[in-house]
Formats: sequence, C-alpha cells, structure tokens
Amino acid sequence: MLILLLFAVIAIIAAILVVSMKNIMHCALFLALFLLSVAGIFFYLDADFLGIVQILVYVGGIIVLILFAVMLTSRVSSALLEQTNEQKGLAIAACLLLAAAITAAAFRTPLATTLNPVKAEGTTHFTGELLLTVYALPFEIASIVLLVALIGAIVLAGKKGE
Amino acid sequence: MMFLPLIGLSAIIFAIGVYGALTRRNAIGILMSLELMFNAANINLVTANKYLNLENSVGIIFPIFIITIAAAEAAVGLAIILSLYRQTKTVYVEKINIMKW
Amino acid sequence: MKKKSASDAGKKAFITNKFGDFGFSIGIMMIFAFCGTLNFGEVADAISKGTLSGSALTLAGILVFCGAVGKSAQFPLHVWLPDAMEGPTPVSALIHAATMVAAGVYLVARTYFLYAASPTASAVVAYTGVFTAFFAATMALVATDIKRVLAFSTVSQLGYMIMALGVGGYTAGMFHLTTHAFFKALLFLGAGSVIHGAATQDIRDMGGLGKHMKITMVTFFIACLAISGIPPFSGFYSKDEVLLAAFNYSKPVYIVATFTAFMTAFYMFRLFFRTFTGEMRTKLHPHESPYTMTIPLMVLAALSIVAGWLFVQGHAFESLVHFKEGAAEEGNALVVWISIAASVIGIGLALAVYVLKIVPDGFFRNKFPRIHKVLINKWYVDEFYDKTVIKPSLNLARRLFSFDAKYIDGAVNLTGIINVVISKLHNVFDKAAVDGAVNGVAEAAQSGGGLLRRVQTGLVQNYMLLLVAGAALAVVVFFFVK
Amino acid sequence: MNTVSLKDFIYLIPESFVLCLGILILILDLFTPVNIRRKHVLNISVLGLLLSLPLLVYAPPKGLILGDMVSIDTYAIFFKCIIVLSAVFALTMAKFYAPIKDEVIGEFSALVVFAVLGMMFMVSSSDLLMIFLSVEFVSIAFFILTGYIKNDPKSAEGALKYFLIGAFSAGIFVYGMSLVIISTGTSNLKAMSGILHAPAGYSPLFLTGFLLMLVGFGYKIAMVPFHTWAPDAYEGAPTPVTALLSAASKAAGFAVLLRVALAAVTGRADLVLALAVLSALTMTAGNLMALQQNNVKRLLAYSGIAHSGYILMGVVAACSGTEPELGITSVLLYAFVYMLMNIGVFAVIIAFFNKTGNDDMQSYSGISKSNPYLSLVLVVFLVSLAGIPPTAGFIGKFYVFSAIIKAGPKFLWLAIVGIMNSVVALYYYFRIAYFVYFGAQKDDGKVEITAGLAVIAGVTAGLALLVCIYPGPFISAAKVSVLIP
Amino acid sequence: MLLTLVTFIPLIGGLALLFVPKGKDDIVRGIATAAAAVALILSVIVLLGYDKSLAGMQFVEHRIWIPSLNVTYYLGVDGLSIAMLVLTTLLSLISVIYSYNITSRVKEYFFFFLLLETGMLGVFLALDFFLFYVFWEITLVPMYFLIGIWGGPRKEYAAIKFFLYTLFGSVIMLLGIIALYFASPSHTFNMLELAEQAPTFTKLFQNVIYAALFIGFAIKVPVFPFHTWLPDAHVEAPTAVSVILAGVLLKMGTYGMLRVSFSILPQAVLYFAMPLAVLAMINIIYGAYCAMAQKDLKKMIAYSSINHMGYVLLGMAAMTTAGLNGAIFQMFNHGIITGALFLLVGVIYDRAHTRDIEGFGGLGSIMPVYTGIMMVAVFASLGLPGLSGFWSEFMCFLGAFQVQNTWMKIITGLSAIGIVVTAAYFLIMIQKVFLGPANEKWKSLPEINRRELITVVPLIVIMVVLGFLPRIVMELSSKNVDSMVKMLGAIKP
Repeated sequence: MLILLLFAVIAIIAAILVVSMKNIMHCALFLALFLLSVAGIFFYLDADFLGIVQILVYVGGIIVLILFAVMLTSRVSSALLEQTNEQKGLAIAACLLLAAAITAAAFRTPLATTLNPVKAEGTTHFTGELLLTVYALPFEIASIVLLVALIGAIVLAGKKGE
Repeated sequence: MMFLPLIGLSAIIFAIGVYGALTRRNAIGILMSLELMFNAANINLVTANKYLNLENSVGIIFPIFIITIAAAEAAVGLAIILSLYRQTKTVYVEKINIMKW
Repeated sequence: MKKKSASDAGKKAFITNKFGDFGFSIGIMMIFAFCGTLNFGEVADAISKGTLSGSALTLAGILVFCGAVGKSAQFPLHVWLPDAMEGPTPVSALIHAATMVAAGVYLVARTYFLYAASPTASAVVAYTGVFTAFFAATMALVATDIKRVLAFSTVSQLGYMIMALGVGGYTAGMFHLTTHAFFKALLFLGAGSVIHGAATQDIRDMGGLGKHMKITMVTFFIACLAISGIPPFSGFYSKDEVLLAAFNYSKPVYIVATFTAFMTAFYMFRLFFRTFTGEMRTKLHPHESPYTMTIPLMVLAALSIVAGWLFVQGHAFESLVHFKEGAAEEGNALVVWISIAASVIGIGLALAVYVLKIVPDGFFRNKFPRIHKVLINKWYVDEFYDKTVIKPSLNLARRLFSFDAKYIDGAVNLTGIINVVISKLHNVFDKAAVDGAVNGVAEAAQSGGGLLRRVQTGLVQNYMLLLVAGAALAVVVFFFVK
Repeated sequence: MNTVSLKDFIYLIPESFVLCLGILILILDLFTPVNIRRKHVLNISVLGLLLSLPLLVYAPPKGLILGDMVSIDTYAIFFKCIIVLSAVFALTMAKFYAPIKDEVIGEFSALVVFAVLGMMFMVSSSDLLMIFLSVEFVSIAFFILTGYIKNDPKSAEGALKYFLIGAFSAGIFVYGMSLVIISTGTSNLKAMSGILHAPAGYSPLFLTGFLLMLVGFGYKIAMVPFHTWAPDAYEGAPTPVTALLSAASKAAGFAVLLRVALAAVTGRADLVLALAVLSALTMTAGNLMALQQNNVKRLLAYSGIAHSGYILMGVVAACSGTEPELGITSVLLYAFVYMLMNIGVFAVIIAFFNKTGNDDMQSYSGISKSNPYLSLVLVVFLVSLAGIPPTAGFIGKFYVFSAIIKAGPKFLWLAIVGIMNSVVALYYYFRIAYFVYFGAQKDDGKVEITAGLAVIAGVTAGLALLVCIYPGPFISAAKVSVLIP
Repeated sequence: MLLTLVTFIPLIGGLALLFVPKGKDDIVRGIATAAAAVALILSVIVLLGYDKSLAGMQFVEHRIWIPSLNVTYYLGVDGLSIAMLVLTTLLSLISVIYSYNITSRVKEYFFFFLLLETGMLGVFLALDFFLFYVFWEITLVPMYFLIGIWGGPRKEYAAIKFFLYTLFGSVIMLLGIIALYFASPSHTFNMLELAEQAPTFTKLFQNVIYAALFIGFAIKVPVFPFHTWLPDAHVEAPTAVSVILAGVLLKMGTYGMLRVSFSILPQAVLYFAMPLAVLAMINIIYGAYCAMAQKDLKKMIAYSSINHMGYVLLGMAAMTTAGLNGAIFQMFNHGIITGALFLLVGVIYDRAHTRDIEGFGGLGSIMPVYTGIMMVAVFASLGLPGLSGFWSEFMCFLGAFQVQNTWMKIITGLSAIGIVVTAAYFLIMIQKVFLGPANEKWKSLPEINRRELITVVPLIVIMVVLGFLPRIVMELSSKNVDSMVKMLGAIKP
C-alpha cells in the first residue's frame, strides 16, 4: 500500500514537472521517471508483463527517441525561452473541470469491485495466450501499424524526394 | 481498496497531460504530455483489471496496444517535427500558423 | 405640345373610365354572385323574385351606375370629357362626345330594373345627374374654346338624361338621348365647319362669321334653339318630358334642372352670338365650308327640327323602347311654360349681353372675379384629383417601391430581425459602414462566418483547447444541466 | 475464455490481399527505376485495389469473427467498397499530381494501400480495442501522407497540426475508452450493448467515457468543435490525399461511429439529442465558415464539415427510434454519394491546379471559356454537393431528410436547420461556379486535360448523375448493407 | 411515350449541341430550334389528341423508377397541365428563335436553355411527387447560368439571389414532400394516390404541410413578401430568359398549388383560403403600385407580373368554378402576354440600349409597327375586352366575388383597385414612350425586324383569337375544375 502511494506521488510530481520545466531535456528525464513509477504501479497491480513492456518500450524506446529529437532541435530549444503559452489559465480551468467531472462520475458509479485472484506464474504466460487467441488479429495489426510508422518516419525525416 | 484512488490518480495525470498539451510551446513538449495522457488510460485499465471482472482480461491487453500505438505515434510525430524543423527552423507550434481562417 | 396634351387626354379618359369600370365590374360580379346569371331578363326576374334585394340591390345598382358615371362623364368622373376635346378633329370629338358617351346612359336605361326596384339607387342616379347637369352648365358659361363649350354642354345634357333615368323617366331620358344626338351632332359639325373656316377654336377670336358662313350659321342657330328647348324644335319635346318627370319626382330637382335649362340657353346663345354676329375680332379670312360639310349640316338641321315632333306622334318613341313603366305621364302645362320661359330668358340675356350690349361684356367677369376664376378652372376638380388621387398614387407607388427595395428585400433576405439588429449595431459602432443591408442573409451569414472563422486561428493549441473545452462542456452539460 | 478459431482468418482474404499488395509495392519500389516508377508502381497499386473489389463483393459475409473483434458483414463491405474505390481514384489522381515527387511515389502508394487496409479494419471493428487500433492505424498513415510534399511548408504544417490534434484526441479517445471499459466491464460492442440495455446500464462513468470517446470520433469525421484540424490539413495535404481524407477516412469514421452509436446510443434520448445538437452545430459552423474561403481546398474542407453534419442527421435518425433501417441506409448512401462528388471535385481541382499553380478561387476566373468540359463537370459536382437534382447529392440529402423526418416531429428542428444550411451551402458552391463561369478570363491557355483526370472526373460525374437518374441499384445495395444491431 | 418524348427531346437536342465543333454557331442554333420545334409539334399533337370531355389523366406513362422508395416515373396531362404544356413549348421555341441575337458562348447558352425547357416540361407533366421535385430543381441551375452569364450589369447578384431564394423554397417543400410520403398509408409519392388518401391526413398535418409547400410555391409565383428576387432576375436576365421566367417559371408556382395543395390537402386549402386571398390582394395592389413607380421598362413589366399573378391567386383562393378556370386561363394568358411584352422590351433595348421610360418619347412615329404591336400587348395585359387578358382577369374576379363570404367580397372589391392602377401605369408608360413629340435622339431607330416579328406576332395572334374565343383554352380545364370544385365543396363544413 505504501509502495503504491509512493509511486503515485512520484508519478504526479514527475508529471507536473514534465509539463512545467523550462529545459526540455529535463522534461524528458522527468518523463522517464514518471514512466518508471507508472511501471511500478503496474507491478503493484499484478501486471508484471505490462510493467516490463512499459520499461522496455517506453523508457528504452520512446524516451530515447525523444531525447534524440530534442538534441537534433537543440539549437532552438533554449531553456531561456518561456515554455508555456498564454492560454494557461483557460487550460487549467478546462483540465480541472475535466478531472473533476471524471472523478465525480467515478465516485457516482457503483461498481462491484473485488480483488481478482492472480495466477501464481504471473501474467506473462496468460497474456501471451490471449494475444495468440482472442487478440490475435489486433496483434497482427499492431505489427502492420509499426511497419507503417517505420516507413512514414523514414519518408518524412529522410532526405529522399527533396 | 485502492480502486477509486487509482482512478483518481489517473484522472489527475490525464488532466496534467492535457494541460501540458495545451500549454507547452515546444512541439516535443506536447508530445511528452501526450504520453502522460496515454499512461493515464493505461493506469485506468490496469486498475480495472485488478479490481473488476473484465471480459477477456482486456485490462492488461489493451495497454500493450496503447503502448505500441504510442510508440508508433511518437516515431511519426517526431519525424514530422523534424521535417518541419528542417524547413522552418522552429519547433514552437505558435510560430507555425501560415494556414488559418 | 399639342400632341402631348392629346395623349394626356387619352390617358386621362382611359384611367377615369377605368375607375368607373372598377365599380361597374364589381357591380356585375355582385349581380352574378347573387343571381348566378348576367342575362338581363333573368336578372330582372331574379330581382322580381327577391333573390337580389334590399341593400345588396342598392349597392349593385350604384356600382353598375359607376360604369355609367365614367362612360357618360358624370360628376365626379366628368373630367376626361372636356380634355378629350383636344382630340384632333371635330369629327372624332363628335364621336367621342356625342355618341360614345351615350353608352353610359344606355347602360342605366338597359338596367332600369335595378333602379326601378331600388329607390336609393335611383335617387343616387337622379341627384348625380342633376348635379352634373348644373355643374357642367356653369363651366360652359365661361369656356372660350368652342369645342369645350360643346363638351360641357354634352356633359350637362348627359346629366339631364341621367337625371331623367333617375327620376323614373326612362322614356324621357332615352328620348332626350335620341334628340340630343341630332342637335349635338349638328353643333359639333357646325363647330367643325367654323373651325375649318376660321382656323381657330377660341370664340374670343371670332365674331361676325355669319356673313361669310351663312349655311353654317343657320344650321347652328337651329341647333341652338333645339338644345335650348324652344318649341317646336326637337329638344323642346324631350327636355319637356325630362322636366316633367323631374317635376313629378322632386321639386328641388326640378328647380335646378330648370335653372340649368336657362343656363343652357344662355351659354349656347353666347356661343352663337360671339361666333356669328358682331364684328370680326381678328384678321381672319373666313369662308364657307365645302358642300361635303354643309350638306350633312342641313340634313341634321332638318332632323333637329322634326325629330321631336315625329317621335311624340302616337307615342312612337315609347312603343319603340317600351319600358314597363306604364302609360306616359300626362303633360303639365305649367312645366311646359316654365321651361319655355327659362329658355327664352336665357336667350334674351345672351342677346342683351352679346348683341345689344345692354349689359357690358365682361360685367360678370369683373363683378364676380372669384366665381369666374373658379368656373374657368373647372371648379378645380382636376387640381383636386391631382392632389388627392394622382399625386398620392404616384407617391404611394414610389413609397411602396422604395419600401420594397429597402425593407422587404432586406428583411426577407435576412429572415427577419437579425438584419435590423445588425444594421443598428453597425450604425452605433460604425456609422460609415452603414448601408442598405439589402443582402441581409448573405451579410449575416458572412459575418457569422467571419466570427466563426476567428476560431480558426491557425494555432494548433487553440484548436486543442477548443476540443477539450468542447468535451468538458459536453460532460458538464450532461451531468449538471440536465 | 472464448475459444477462438484462427481458421476465421479465411474471411479476411480481402484484407490480406491488400496487405500483400502494400508489401509487394514496397518491394517493387526497390527494384523500379525512378523514371518509370510513377507509371508502373501506381498502375500496379490501382490494379491491385481494383482486384480487391470483387474479392470484397463476392466474399460471403460472416458476422463476428476472431473473438468478436471484427464483423465481416455487408455493412462493412459496403464501406470497404467506398474506401477502395476512393483510393483507386486518389491514386489515379496522384499520378498527375506533380508535387509528389517520383522518388517517393512508391512509398506513397504503399502508404495509401496501408491506409486503405487500416480503414477496412476500421469499418469492420466491433471491439473497442480494434476500433482504437484501426483508428490510430489510419491516423498514422494519414499523418504521413499529409506531410508528404517536401519543401512545402503548408504540407508540413498541415501534417503537424493534424498529427498533434490527432494524437491529442487519441489520448482523450483512449482515456474515454478506458472509462467505458471500467463501467461496462467489456470492450466488446455486442456485449456492451447488452449490458447497457440492462437496468441502470448507463452509469455516469460510462456517459463520461462515451462523451470523451465522442471526441475521437468527432475528430475523425470532423465534427464541430473537433473539426479544427480539417481545413489546415486539407489545405496542406497533397490534393489526392485530401480527396482520400475527405472521402474514405470520413466514411470509415462514420461507419465506426454508427456502429458504436447503434450499440451505445440507441434508446438513450439525451445522447441522441446530444448527437442532434452536434449535427446542427457541425453543419451550421461548417457552412458559415465555408462562406469565407477563397482557397477551394479549404472551402471543401469546411463544406466537408457541413456534410458531416448532414450525415450525422442520418446517425441521429438511426439511433432515435426502434426502426434504424432508414437512418442507416441514409448514412450508407450519403457516404457513397459524398465520396463520388468529392473525388470528382478534387480531380477537377488537380486539373485546374496543374494550370494555375494554386487553389485559389480567383485564379479560376473565366476558366470555363478555355475549358468547357472540365467546367461543366465541375458544375455537376457543385450541384451535387449542393444537393440539387438530378445528381447524387440530391439522393443523399433526400435520404437523410427522409430519415430525420421519419424519426418524428421531435427532430423536425434539425431538419429545418439542415434546410437552412443547404441554402447557405449553395451560395458558396456557386461562388466557385461564379468565378469559373462569370469571371473575367485571364488567359486563353487550355488546361492540359490529362486523360486520367478526365476519366475520373467523367466517370464520377456520370455516376453522380446516374445515382439520381437510376438510383435503384445503389439504394438496394445500401439497403442490403444495413447493419442490424 | 409521347409525353416522354416531349419532355426529353429538348434535353437530347441540348446534349447533341455539345458535340457541335467550336465556331459553328449556326448549326447550334439550328439544332436548338429544331429541338424546340419538335417539342412544340409533339405538344400540339398531345393537345389535338386530348379529350377535353374527360376529367382524368391522359397520355399516362407509368413506370417503376426507384422500387425501394416506391417512386415511379409517372407522366400525364389533364386540364390543369395541358395549357401549360403548350405554353411552355410555344414560348420556348419563340425564345430560342429570339435568342439568335446571342453571340457569345452560343453553345452553352442553348444547352442551358434546352435543359431548362426539359425541366419545365417535366414539372408540368410529372404526376409523381419525387419526379416533380426533381424536375422542379432541374430548372434552377440552367436559370442561374442563363442569368449569370448572359444577363445585364448586375447579373451575378440577380442570379444568385434567384437561385438562393428559390432553393430555399424548394428545400422546405422537400420536407413537406417527405412528410407526406411517410404520412400516406401506402407510402407513396404518387400524386393521384396521395389525393385519394387525403382524407386520412389530419387537419393539423394538412395545414403544416400546406404551409411548407406553400413557401416553395409562393417563392416561385412569387407571392408577397417573397417576391423581391423577381424584379432583379427579370431586369438582369437576357430577353428570351425573361420571357421564359415570366411566361413559364412563375406558373410552376401556381400550377404546383393547384396540382398539389388543392388535390392533396383540401382541408388546408379551405383553411387557408382567406389568407391566400389577402395575399392575392396584396400582390395585385402592391405589384401594381410598384410597377407604377418604375423608371425601367423591364422592371415595370416585372412588377406587373406580380400584379397579374395576384389575379391567379385570387381566382384560386375563390375555389369556385369561375375562379379556378379563370386562374388557369390567366396563367396561360399571362404567359403569352407578358412573354410578348418582354420580347418587345427586348426589341427596344437592343436598339436603344436603355430602358428608361423617361428617356423615350414619340416612338410611335419612329417605329409605328412596333408601337402597334406593343399597344395590343399592353391592352391585353391591362385587360381590355376583346383581348385574351380580359377574360381571365374577369373570371378570376367573378369567381372570387361569388364566394359567400363578406370578407372575400371586400377583398375582391379592394383588389379591383389594382385594375385601375394597372391601366394607369401602362398608359403612363405608353404616353411617355410612344406618344408625344419624337425624341431626336431616337430618330434613327430601325423598325422591328423580321426575326423579332416572327417571335412576337404569334403571341399577338393568340391574344386576339383568345380575346374572341376564350373557350378554346377554357374548355380544356373545365372538367377538371368541376371535379375539383365538387371535391372541395364536399368537404366544406
């Protein structure tokens, strides 16, 4: 319980820092911290496979990608510039409204919550089985999506056709 | 029972992500905020999977796909940003408004 | 300029008649609505059966009479006839003034069953007639254009006929119509001959023409006697019958009619004396007209003399027209003598003024300049119409059109008030930008689009904010407004 | 856990065919010299897509397969045909669209083919997971296609805006989904429908989640106020992509929206009302903003927004009562009709672009004197877009209005709003005609009518007329494709 | 088959035009004339074969068109439409001939023109509501281009105004049509079937639908206050198009009311009779006064159309035999007379390039033949007995006056003021333009030429002939009107 609380607090603080730090590089690092703490929450909620995926794909992939992009555009990403725009007030209002509405809706919804028993061997095997049966098609499609993204990234970022 | 607090946590993170996406001037910053939003959804799903009886354990499968899509989007998005950067030498979205009205 | 006034007159005649026809057509429709037929006989039957009666009948009668008022130039639609004298030749004026206008009288006579059944309607007819007779006669007293005098006299005589019909003397009216046709034709052709000979229409420029145009003078004289009602000329017989009918109907009507007879005699002989007697006032070279013109004059003169007498022999005319009005009324010696006396006095007065010069010429004009002016200006009826009907109509037309152009267009285009409001706002904020706002819809839509367009700032985060705001709003509305 | 028969993959033959086509093109691209790539690669992709049509039409519908993830029903097939057809047209157009360079034309056609594949999955999806996955698949493909013109800041800017808003709304979309899944316990539409129609099925959490999901759909179909990306993306994107985006992507969006709405909205008066309000807003805002435009592509983007409003009327009608058939038919027909006219209009725009070098209305001034054929065809499309007979647009509009009127007097106001809007719409459509026909002629030069564009314009114009003159087959095709929820 | 041929021959001609090579304008004109002439001949054949002793539909063609919607391709003529059919083909041919003076973009001009003719014919012949609507809308687009390309100085404005206005009306009408479809027990667009099912519609429903359809028709007529498109459109349109616009297109509105509202929504027609009469009155008086204020000859005649269509409305509002017959006859007459007037205005405009009434004068001596013809047309228009216009106007008034209702009588009476004003403005015009001293400026205006004579004289002949034998046209509609009056009488409370 305490561990969960800890992860949650870290996640929130890290998230706030991600959206408010001036130096974009720091933001990226706090994003990594955030993602790690979320992975911690996943572990706590018995989603160990997902936690691993989170660390591998996110921290190992996306964060690296982002850092790469930050460095490529570093000439303009100066830490001295104001990093937030003028619609801050409106944005805060909208976000608070949204969060409040969601939370209120959650509290007003009666759900039969029980603790799901977790299989002894963890979720990995179980997840794999699902991915090859019920979720076989999405699994296939996901791979095509990645292929498309790959081609796209090459076409857009590459020098071809210029 | 941590169900409702976790839902609340995800709502907060979601709101933070939305806020970031709305206010960051740097396109890469927006991209990072978007990741927060996706993670909020993931927390929701995983929590639900733990405390509710979801059909086909969709709660732990769905996040996998969300992460995949997030990765793909990040790749494409960064490519777009880089491509734009190469032409306009900026990543500040408010400078990108030749098309309007 | 002459042609212009001629075309003016044509227009005036047409439109004035249209006014009459307007009432007439409604009258016809009314009759049709009640009786389901327009056949005279069937309508008469329907009236006798009571299908059309009471105020409806009266109204129908009056409306039908409107047609006659227009066509026969009765007050208040008489204005066109004098102007129609502008017509190019006396012959066409003849057609116009002497015969065509008779159609109105004929109409009333033809539909006498309406008036016979409705005292009110017939009273309207009678009073209109007598008033017109008097009214036109007053104007004839001062007119100086030979054709105009004749035109006024025509109006006056038509008033006589109408009055006759109104007072129940259908035969008398028709009789006068017939005899009038002879001597009025004679007068017009005579006038034509005079104009032909003297090359002017203004009687002030004439005088002493009799020396050069004997035949014309004699025939004209006969016609003047006839119209004045001097026995035994035809006018005497018919006018006598008309006055008799009026006498039996109402004394005031009779008195006015008789006075009119006096005036008729006076102005006709005024015309005659000024034209044919005395000194020539201008250097004209008058000459008698060719035979082609004088022979018709002589024939008509003969008819003017004998027609009246012929028709009264054995009730010839009555049997010809046979109205179902019972036997002709008994002659009344008093009426006969009074009418002869009135005519004679009128002639005498004219003689006194224009030949014997007992009363100086211009005496009346100088003594009563105002009345003279009123009469010369035809009682200002034309001006009155101009002010009350024509100008307002044209104004109304212009107004309606500008209304049409400005408001209806604008308001409709914009589907209502929004346009007005917007244009008002424009007015307040930006006076210079105000214009008719005719294309309201387009404008309103355009400005609406313009406002909405501001949403599309080109800044992607504004878009995203809009998106979130939309979603948040939807959620809030859903939970809290419901 | 359900037993899932992987043999059911056999029903995905058309999809597999398209996938193989995409990969084939990628491979082919490697071995084709640059100078003949435009011709060969594009021809092969067009041919391949055309071949997939009979596969689609003659493959037997099956219903839910593969763990109820996708539904191979006639409804989906109808939309798939629309998608494939518009891709065929778009690729043919691309052949004559100079800004897409020869070097990248191979990847371009491959991406279009993959986008088609994504949309095919999209219209079949009957599970939130599949919906999310395929919607994002399509989005990603279109992000790339939008930014495809190198050296054109408009293209890159369009892509960035499209991407940022797309990813952002995807975030909201998926968050909404997570709430929906929490509240119903399932991601499957069929199961969800059952749960929702039980007593107390609609929980506040579900409604919140559904509204957030609506953002995602709204973004996809360019519904106000989630439409803001459309004008910029349409204007910036290469015109063939714009055509595909407006015709196919929108159709697919509606297909999946309608599928979800039928499962989740039917019988919920307030949600139907919300859709109705959105519909009215969408068409009004779209039309009013279109009035202001001078760039034809931008104008068509706004007009497309307005058309989304009209189609939403059909969705409202389908969800408002117990008899959804007419409403669904109207959505199907309208999507088809809209595809026809939009494709045609963009073909003409490309032809004019090739002459004038830009998409401004003013530059079309008097072009009808030198190009009577294209101008006349353009008029047919404009008339059709305005919904005036004897063109396809009229049939579409007629069906939508029929559906909404049949839904009863409670949505009469929506019909009237629709009516007002079609009058406003006429104004800006005919502003184009105004320039084309009434404007002062700028020069005598004729547009080099490339045979392919002429054929596309001619064929779509012919179809646009045929759909009104002989609508029987089209209507019955739509009718048999009605989704029975 | 005959009616289909009549309807589509112009379209076929129009399509054939498109294949004529560039620059061969004479061939284009020939084809257009031939197509219009064939249509006229066929319509005359229909007229000759038409049995006026029957009230039902004749020359019926009935085929399934869209089975799933129960839409049929259904054409037929009866007393309401036969006169309109001939009027349309006649005026179209005349306009085509008159249009020989169009020299720019000839091919497109005649294409749009013939397309327009097909649309108009379809409207008058269609008996299926869907088909009716399709044809109704088909007329819009060619008209837009005809005004917009070949029109006067403010053509774009006039064209789009016309288009927006009429489209607005027709889309509202579309709602009404759809609602009728769903309300009818057999879900049909068949007008005759709908008429049979009229008793099943509730009163409220009828009233609502009537209002919806009325807006559509009223804009076309045009009824005050929906009329403002008309002066603009007329003034800017080229002469031949003005002829068609005034001669035929306006009739679509009143024809629609007769064909649809009167037969399908009888209850509502009764309910709205009085408002319709009031609108008719406003149309008559307002139109007349507006016409009086005009300085532009063409605009004056445009407003006179509003005035004259008021008579039609009045006759219809009466719902009596005389009124309805008069209305139908007036529709025909107005087409002929106003058509002629527009042609004649076109003649003078082509010569003088101005239409300012004030600017002319004394044309009577410069162009005597032209003046004579103009006089006949004007007198026919202001309802001089002996010319065709008189009969129909009179019948309309007569019919309205027959109604046993004091208000109706008052309205009719007031409307009759319009006759006077009509006479006034026409005569003012005649005086200013044709009489008086000849204006030096126009001394050299050439007399009306042969082509123009060919177009105008037939219309003049018709005016005169119908002035003496009004029964030729009146007979055509009487059977239908009788049954319509009977039907309306039966449901009268």
